[in-house]
Amino acid sequence: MTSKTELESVVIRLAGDSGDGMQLMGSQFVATTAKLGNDFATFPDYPAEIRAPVGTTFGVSAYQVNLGSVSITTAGDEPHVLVAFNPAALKVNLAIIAKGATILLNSDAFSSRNLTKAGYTEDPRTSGELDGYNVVEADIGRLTLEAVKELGLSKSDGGRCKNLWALGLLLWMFDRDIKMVSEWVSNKFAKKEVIRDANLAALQAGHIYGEASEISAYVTPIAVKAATFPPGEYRSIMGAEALALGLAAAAEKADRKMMFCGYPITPASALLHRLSQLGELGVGTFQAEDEIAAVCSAIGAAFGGAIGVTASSGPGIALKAEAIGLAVNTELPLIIVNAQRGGPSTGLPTKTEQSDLYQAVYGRNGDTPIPVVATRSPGDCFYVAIEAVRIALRHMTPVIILTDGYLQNAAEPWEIPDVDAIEPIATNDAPARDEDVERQQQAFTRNPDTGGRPWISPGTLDLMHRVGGIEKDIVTGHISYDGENHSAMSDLRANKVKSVADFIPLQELEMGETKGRLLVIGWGSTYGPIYQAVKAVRETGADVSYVHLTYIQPFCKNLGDIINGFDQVMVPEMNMGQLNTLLKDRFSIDPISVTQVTGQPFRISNLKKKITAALKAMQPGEAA
Amino acid sequence: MTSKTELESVVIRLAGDSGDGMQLMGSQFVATTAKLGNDFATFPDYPAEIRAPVGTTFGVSAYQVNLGSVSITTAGDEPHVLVAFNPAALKVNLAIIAKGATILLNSDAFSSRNLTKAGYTEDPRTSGELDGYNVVEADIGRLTLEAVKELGLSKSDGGRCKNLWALGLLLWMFDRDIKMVSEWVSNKFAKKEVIRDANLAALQAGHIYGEASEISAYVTPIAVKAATFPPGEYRSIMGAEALALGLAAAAEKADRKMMFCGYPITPASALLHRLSQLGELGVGTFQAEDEIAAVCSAIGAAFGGAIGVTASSGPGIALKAEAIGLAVNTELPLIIVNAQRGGPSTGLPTKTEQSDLYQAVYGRNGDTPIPVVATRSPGDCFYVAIEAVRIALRHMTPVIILTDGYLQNAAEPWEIPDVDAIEPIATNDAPARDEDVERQQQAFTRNPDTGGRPWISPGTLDLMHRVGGIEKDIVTGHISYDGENHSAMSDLRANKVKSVADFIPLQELEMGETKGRLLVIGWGSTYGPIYQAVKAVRETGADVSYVHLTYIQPFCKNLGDIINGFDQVMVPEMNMGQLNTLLKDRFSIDPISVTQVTGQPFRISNLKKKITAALKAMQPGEAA
Amino acid sequence: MNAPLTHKDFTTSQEVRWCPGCGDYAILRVVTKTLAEIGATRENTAFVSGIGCSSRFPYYVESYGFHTIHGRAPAVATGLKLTNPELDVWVVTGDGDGLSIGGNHLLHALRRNVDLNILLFNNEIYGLTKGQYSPTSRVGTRSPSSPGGSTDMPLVPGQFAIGAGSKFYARAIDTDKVGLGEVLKASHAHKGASMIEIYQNCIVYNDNVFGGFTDKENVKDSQIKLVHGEPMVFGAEQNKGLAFDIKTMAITVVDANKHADEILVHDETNKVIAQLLIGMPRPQFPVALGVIFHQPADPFDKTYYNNHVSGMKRTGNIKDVLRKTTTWKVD
Amino acid sequence: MNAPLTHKDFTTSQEVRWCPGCGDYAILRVVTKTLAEIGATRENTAFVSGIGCSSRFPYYVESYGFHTIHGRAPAVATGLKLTNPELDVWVVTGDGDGLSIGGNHLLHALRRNVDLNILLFNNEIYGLTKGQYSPTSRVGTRSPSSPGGSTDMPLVPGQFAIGAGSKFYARAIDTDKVGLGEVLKASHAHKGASMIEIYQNCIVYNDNVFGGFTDKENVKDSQIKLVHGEPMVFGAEQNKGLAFDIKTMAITVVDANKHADEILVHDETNKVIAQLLIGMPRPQFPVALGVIFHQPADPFDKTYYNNHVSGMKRTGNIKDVLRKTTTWKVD
Ligand SMILES: Cc1ncc(C[n+]2csc(CCOP(=O)(O)OP(=O)(O)O)c2C)c(N)n1
Ligand SMILES: Cc1ncc(C[n+]2csc(CCOP(=O)(O)OP(=O)(O)O)c2C)c(N)n1
Ligand code: SF4
Ligand code: SF4
Ligand SMILES: [Mg+2]
Ligand SMILES: [Mg+2]
Repeated sequence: MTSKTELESVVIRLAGDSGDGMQLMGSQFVATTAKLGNDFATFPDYPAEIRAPVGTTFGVSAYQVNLGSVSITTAGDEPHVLVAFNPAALKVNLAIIAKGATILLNSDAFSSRNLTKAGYTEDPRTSGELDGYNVVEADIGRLTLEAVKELGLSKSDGGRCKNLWALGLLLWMFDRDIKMVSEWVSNKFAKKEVIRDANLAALQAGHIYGEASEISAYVTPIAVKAATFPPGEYRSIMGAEALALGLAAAAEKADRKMMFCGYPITPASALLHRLSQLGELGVGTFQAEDEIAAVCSAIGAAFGGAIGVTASSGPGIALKAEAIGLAVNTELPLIIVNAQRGGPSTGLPTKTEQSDLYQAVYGRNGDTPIPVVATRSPGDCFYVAIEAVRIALRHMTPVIILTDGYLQNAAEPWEIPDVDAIEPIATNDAPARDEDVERQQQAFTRNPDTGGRPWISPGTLDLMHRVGGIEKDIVTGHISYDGENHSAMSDLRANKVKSVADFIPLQELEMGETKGRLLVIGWGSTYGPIYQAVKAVRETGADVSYVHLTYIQPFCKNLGDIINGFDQVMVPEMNMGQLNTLLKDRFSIDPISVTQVTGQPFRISNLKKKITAALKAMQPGEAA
Repeated sequence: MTSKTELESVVIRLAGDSGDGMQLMGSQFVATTAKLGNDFATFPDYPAEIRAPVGTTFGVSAYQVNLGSVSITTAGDEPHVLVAFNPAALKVNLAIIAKGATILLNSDAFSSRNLTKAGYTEDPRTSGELDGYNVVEADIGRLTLEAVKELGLSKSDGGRCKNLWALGLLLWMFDRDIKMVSEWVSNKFAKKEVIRDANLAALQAGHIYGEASEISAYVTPIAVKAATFPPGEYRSIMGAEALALGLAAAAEKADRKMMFCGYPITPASALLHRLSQLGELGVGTFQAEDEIAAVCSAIGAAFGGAIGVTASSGPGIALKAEAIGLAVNTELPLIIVNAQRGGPSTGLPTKTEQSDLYQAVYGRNGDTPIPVVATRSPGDCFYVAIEAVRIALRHMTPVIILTDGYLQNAAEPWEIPDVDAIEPIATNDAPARDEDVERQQQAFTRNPDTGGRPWISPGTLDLMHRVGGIEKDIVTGHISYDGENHSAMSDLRANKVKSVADFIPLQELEMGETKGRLLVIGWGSTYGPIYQAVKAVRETGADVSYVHLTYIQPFCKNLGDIINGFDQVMVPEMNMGQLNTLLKDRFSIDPISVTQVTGQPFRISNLKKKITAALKAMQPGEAA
Repeated sequence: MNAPLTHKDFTTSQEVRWCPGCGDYAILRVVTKTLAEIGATRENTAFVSGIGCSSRFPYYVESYGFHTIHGRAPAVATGLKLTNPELDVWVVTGDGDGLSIGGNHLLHALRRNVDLNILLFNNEIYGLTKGQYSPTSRVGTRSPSSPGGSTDMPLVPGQFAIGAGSKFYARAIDTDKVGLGEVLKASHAHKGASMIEIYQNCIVYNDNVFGGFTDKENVKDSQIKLVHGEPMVFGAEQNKGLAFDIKTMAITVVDANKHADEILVHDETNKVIAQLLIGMPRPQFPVALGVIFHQPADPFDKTYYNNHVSGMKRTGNIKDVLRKTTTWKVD
Repeated sequence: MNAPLTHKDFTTSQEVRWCPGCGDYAILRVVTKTLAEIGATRENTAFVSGIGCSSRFPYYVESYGFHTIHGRAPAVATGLKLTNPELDVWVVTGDGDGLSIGGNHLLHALRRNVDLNILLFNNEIYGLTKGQYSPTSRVGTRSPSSPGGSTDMPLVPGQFAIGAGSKFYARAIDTDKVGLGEVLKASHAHKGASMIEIYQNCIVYNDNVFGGFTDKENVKDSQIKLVHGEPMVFGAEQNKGLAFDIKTMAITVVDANKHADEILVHDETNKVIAQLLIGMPRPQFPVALGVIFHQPADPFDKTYYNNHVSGMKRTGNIKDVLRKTTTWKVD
């Protein structure tokens, strides 16, 4: 055994062509990591849309993982280890890795043709631009072919095992054995023996290479100890999967069928894919002809007594806006998931952003308020999904869940919840027929606390009624064009959404005191970097607290009180300042808006700077 | 000649079945009124959607006009004269007319069947509920048939002349002759002689009836003198027509074709109808298969070098949201007209509301800012249309025009503008080919002051390029997935909209001083009632000023300064407080939000109360 | 409540709000009557409509009803039917609602063969928005949006339906109680998407546009009522028949007495003839009424359930599913 | 610049971003070549597309181009063509883009007969979003959104087009340069909406789905290339032919030598046969390629201009129009 360096946390980035299998390599590395008890967070960074020609910079696919023996909440600012499968991968990633990082290069891909394709006029390995990095080269392609040559594969099939070879080496570098991955390979290719054996051979060869070759002269294996997790049963989870499972759990807790109606779009499709595997949980999925049909069929399903769910990203959500208004007017429960991506228009479909908050809160005709909740981490998606269904069923209203491209694909270790401990979801069941009241009116006799009306579905004996998008009489539920009634119904709709605040928990502080100088307010997937940044600044003794919002419309009842306890509020978000607008409106405050729209998560270091600067700029006399 | 009462202004309301021709009767009355030099404002109040069965309350159609020798800006709070063609019309309108008003009843419609249909259990003429009103009855139906009997019409054809008979009487009541209406009838039915003669006979009979019958014992003709208008050439104009003409004028001023692509929807359809009669002005109209196709074909037209225009109401605008984002990203000029109506969803399609402001400003995915302008009065629509086109062409951006159901149909006297005095609209014409720059880049080389790019259309030699909804490189105009570039482009889009403020006029005060206690800020069709209310309160010596916004995004540069000069701001609007949100966001203020969502315009008296109460509630010590 | 229901049981308390004389009234009467006749129950019947005069329909039928938004009824109905496959779901739509803004949803409901009974009220005009021309309006239609006459080629609903893959297409006239009742029953019996085009007179904005074959004096010579297995004869004296001319591959009108052997026998499963019947130009040919095309096939809701792992039942539980992956314990 | 343009002149500087081996490359090559051959100019040519792999197309053609949003290309193209009727407007769309989300716009562009050349890249899958099944995917297609196999009946693009009233429908295969080139030219020559369905292989998500008739060994027996006025024969030895069986009203395969007189001669104006050719089931029948249906008719853009009071020219002025009503003077 060679000597080891022990680190608290380390950020690794794998980069190569879309066809090089980076995502698979990354996720398998993480599976081992998880099992060993590290905390981690991942960030798959796909190329834009189409599989690009081999070797081009725009075709580079990357997978970043941050693993640690300490608590990890982001995929890390600056990778300490970069694996670059070709010159393009090096070119694209060099700017973002840490100075002094270890770079593992697949040297046989550094042909002059590939260098040109990547836009290099000189070979970076000799041009001096890698000075200061710990560069390690290996002929991964050739070595892989050698490892599998006895199995009689074609050159191209053999070449496809490159990522397993590299994974073997990576596992060695991090002082892990290849057992888990071997098992996975054996399972996955159980029916394709040659492929299985080739992958196993490559994996082993890569691992052995670390031990045997002179590489150990340059690289010392890095050990990252297990993190301390609270006791429990754990698994790794991605955001999209957690959302799917959370929705299915909610259906179980409400004892209703769930009907998911969607239309594929990046990065929301993952939800459709995952839910279409959950049939045994009474979940149906329907791929509609477009987003409008998707939301409308989900509304039809809700009318039919199932929890209707639809999902899309910004452009698709835009198409659903009219129908969402219909769900509001008909007072039907509907979950709308928005997996946000870079806008406007088609924008940056594979990049992450939080720029659909305005759309969620305000993006409809008329005064059409809807509860909006947001997810902060992969595992959190599970709980937010349940909460959204709970709200929808309690108040009989559509609910929007905001998540984003980053969360959809990111993974983290996650304690499997005790499902029995989750409170059942109450539904506004059909009442008994009351002969003194018109049937139509029975369907619109609302719970005064929640505004929720009974959920009466076709098939229910003797409670037939009609719903629609035209304004209804507040008492009878029949069409009404009366002005005062419309006014009363507008209030009812507003109050229904406001009443959500009576049922959700109070806003908690993530960190810090309830009064002080600076309060940072975040929402959504920026949780990880903001958490780390605030923590770091607090460790310098600074007076900064942190609140992260799950409930965006309505806000938790005490949010205003919390805000009032601080001299200044800072709102970091991956858009041009949308939550900021909301806070100004609701609380008449003037926060510092910190925005970033680069399609990438915040860097902890940048946020730290912003917070520190804000604290500095505040007049000392201004203390609370 | 009988004796006359002279009044400064009077509000008349005509009400009957949808089939009774109230709108025609009203508009012809107004035509005469206009010609005589009265100022006026009208408010057609259609029944909801479908022609309802005769005699029902929900089938009542009304037309209200306020005419005066003084300046008129609203259709009036409480009618002084009501013409009720049947019991339902009486029933629906009694609550809103002034105490002591004159009510002209078509008595032969007061059959017990019709009374029942209207929901009367007792005849209101005898039940006492009309006590205190000046009730005048006439057997309009029978008298009309008598007047036309020599012409040999069928009973039903003859009966259709009822409205002309009543119009004759009304003209007598207001001391007007029947000349103008006679001419109009003669023209309109030039080819249908019998119909023409019958209508003329009815008109005359009604007029003579006033003079001859004992009616003059109860009613004294009312004279309303001509108002003092600035010298000029005048016509009567409705909002929809003014908008259509303004758009056509803008096309002429820009020397471009205009292509209007729409899909029918109440109350936006009027624009499609009017524009489809303006072919001689180089205006094309295209009725698309839906709103999405409408906006997309307008975008296609804009790409083709015509001014692309589309229009709808809230639900249809919702459907256009995705494509509007495309117009933003491709930087094409596009005008989107929203004739707002009561929401949410199908809501109250024939009632007016201002509740699509959020949608206009925020209703898209991504950070997708767009200039938004609003119209305040029928005639103002003409100028706002020109201004919107000017902005769209200068900055190469879509522009949203907010108007509403009330304005679409309301009419007022209007000075015909001196078209020559309107500044030509500059376009960003195609540049000459520069061989040193890529063609694509030439198409995206923007004017640094306006952000506008050249408007190069297919057919232009040697400047071929590609546009699309994916993010573009800020310099070359080619697709770019680069994060920093996206950030720069996001700024560019935001700055483009901000830069509009550099070119529009400064915000003017409608009334009052630039500093003081209370500033009322209005927008859109509430201009009339707010104006009158502020005026009335000011006449009591109160310190209140008034600003009415045409430019909503961006606001005029000096609006913040104006606001800062006041202790308090009040924002009356026909929604749940949408402009209020915007003002809070942009100026960190906390205005008094005055909202009304009854589908009806504000009443001057209500606003007066609100303003007075606000002034009272303000601490005296708070003076500026 | 055990007495058989009558059409009155299917009538709501709501005042009907169509123009006096509108064809919609007649259709409403036949529909409620048919519901009673086929033994439908009110709780297991749902009417879903879009927006338009015709789409007001659900308010007047005492069953479950959903007046959705413009053009989207087939999508809402699909979601409802998938959730609740035992329901009888009727879709009511207009030529604007179903073929203009809603064309895509109608297309896909027909293609997928969702078991919906789709009633297309074709009045060749936008009634509710006051008379603009629609996708079925004939070339030259003058309307507020086409003051000089429309130039768009109209869509032929039957051709559209068959192009979409519909397995059932029938035609009827608003005021023809018997004919309409029959196709309603046939549509109800058909499992899968059935499309019924109803010629409906809009007395206000497009009065008498179907007069060529609905005016009393024309009826016999200008209508042909198709009955599966019966020869295609028509005319006041039943003296005309339809035949197929192989040379021109077209349908011709022949003398029913002289050429009785050439006369086509209606086979509702024959798509070729169905398409020709649909396309017959007027006034040279009579308008074909009744069930024009009908080919049984498994409906989508059935194949969907067959293919669903558990037939939409909850057979597993979330606890287990959460653990269907690598898990580890921390103590 | 007077030398005739070559396909290179129609090629942009942009790196082509499709998967290696994608059928889109072959189509791109034939299109740019055809543009040169038909003497198109770059400034008067516009490519309009939606979203999908195929919809990247405009970036690679040196002409005016518009990569719009998902499904909306026909609508954008209609606005462009109406504004600028002298342009050659090409629409590029996929089976998802054109037939799923964009079905309504395609329907109405075809119905109206707007003079657009519409290229439908049918790979029976959603390529760009990573392989979900599409409206043309066959029943049983396993995909990320249909792990148990899809159950939706597929749409037949040709049937859809003719149901929409299309006057031109042709078919080609991505890699068949000659066949594709010919239908592109015919489509360009046709004034009105022409729909070309191109079988395009998605090597990543639906590889070889058309192998039944594109694999070299199958070509002769599984494809029939239609030529107007020529008999419909095919097979390795040209020994098979298509005939029409009046009894079943269906197309049959006959021995071309024995039954030469029965063999159909392709008449592209015959809609009945066109529909039968489109619907021929595989593998019992060959796939029909070439111009299957073509009936000249006035395009929408033409009738629109003819019907426009001034042919979209400004002949009046706003000053006068403002006064076309009662006016009065105040002094
Ligand atoms: C999104 C949207 N667009 C437009 C409208 C306006 N609109 C309501 S009904 C209708 C067309 C009605 O025509 P049709 O479907 O033929 O029904 P009919 O009234 O003739 O029965 C239109 C355009 C609307 N309500 N919603
Ligand atoms: C409004 C909207 N919905 C969904 C998407 C996602 N999307 C992009 S392309 C596509 C389908 C592509 O399939 P197809 O048209 O067949 O093209 P291909 O990639 O197969 O060439 C989808 C669903 C989108 N971009 N916009
Ligand atoms: S407008 Fe036409 S379709 Fe609508 S209710 Fe009246 S008559 Fe019937
Ligand atoms: S995913 Fe398929 S269609 Fe798309 S570029 Fe790749 S091979 Fe072509
Ligand atoms: Mg209609
Ligand atoms: Mg495809």
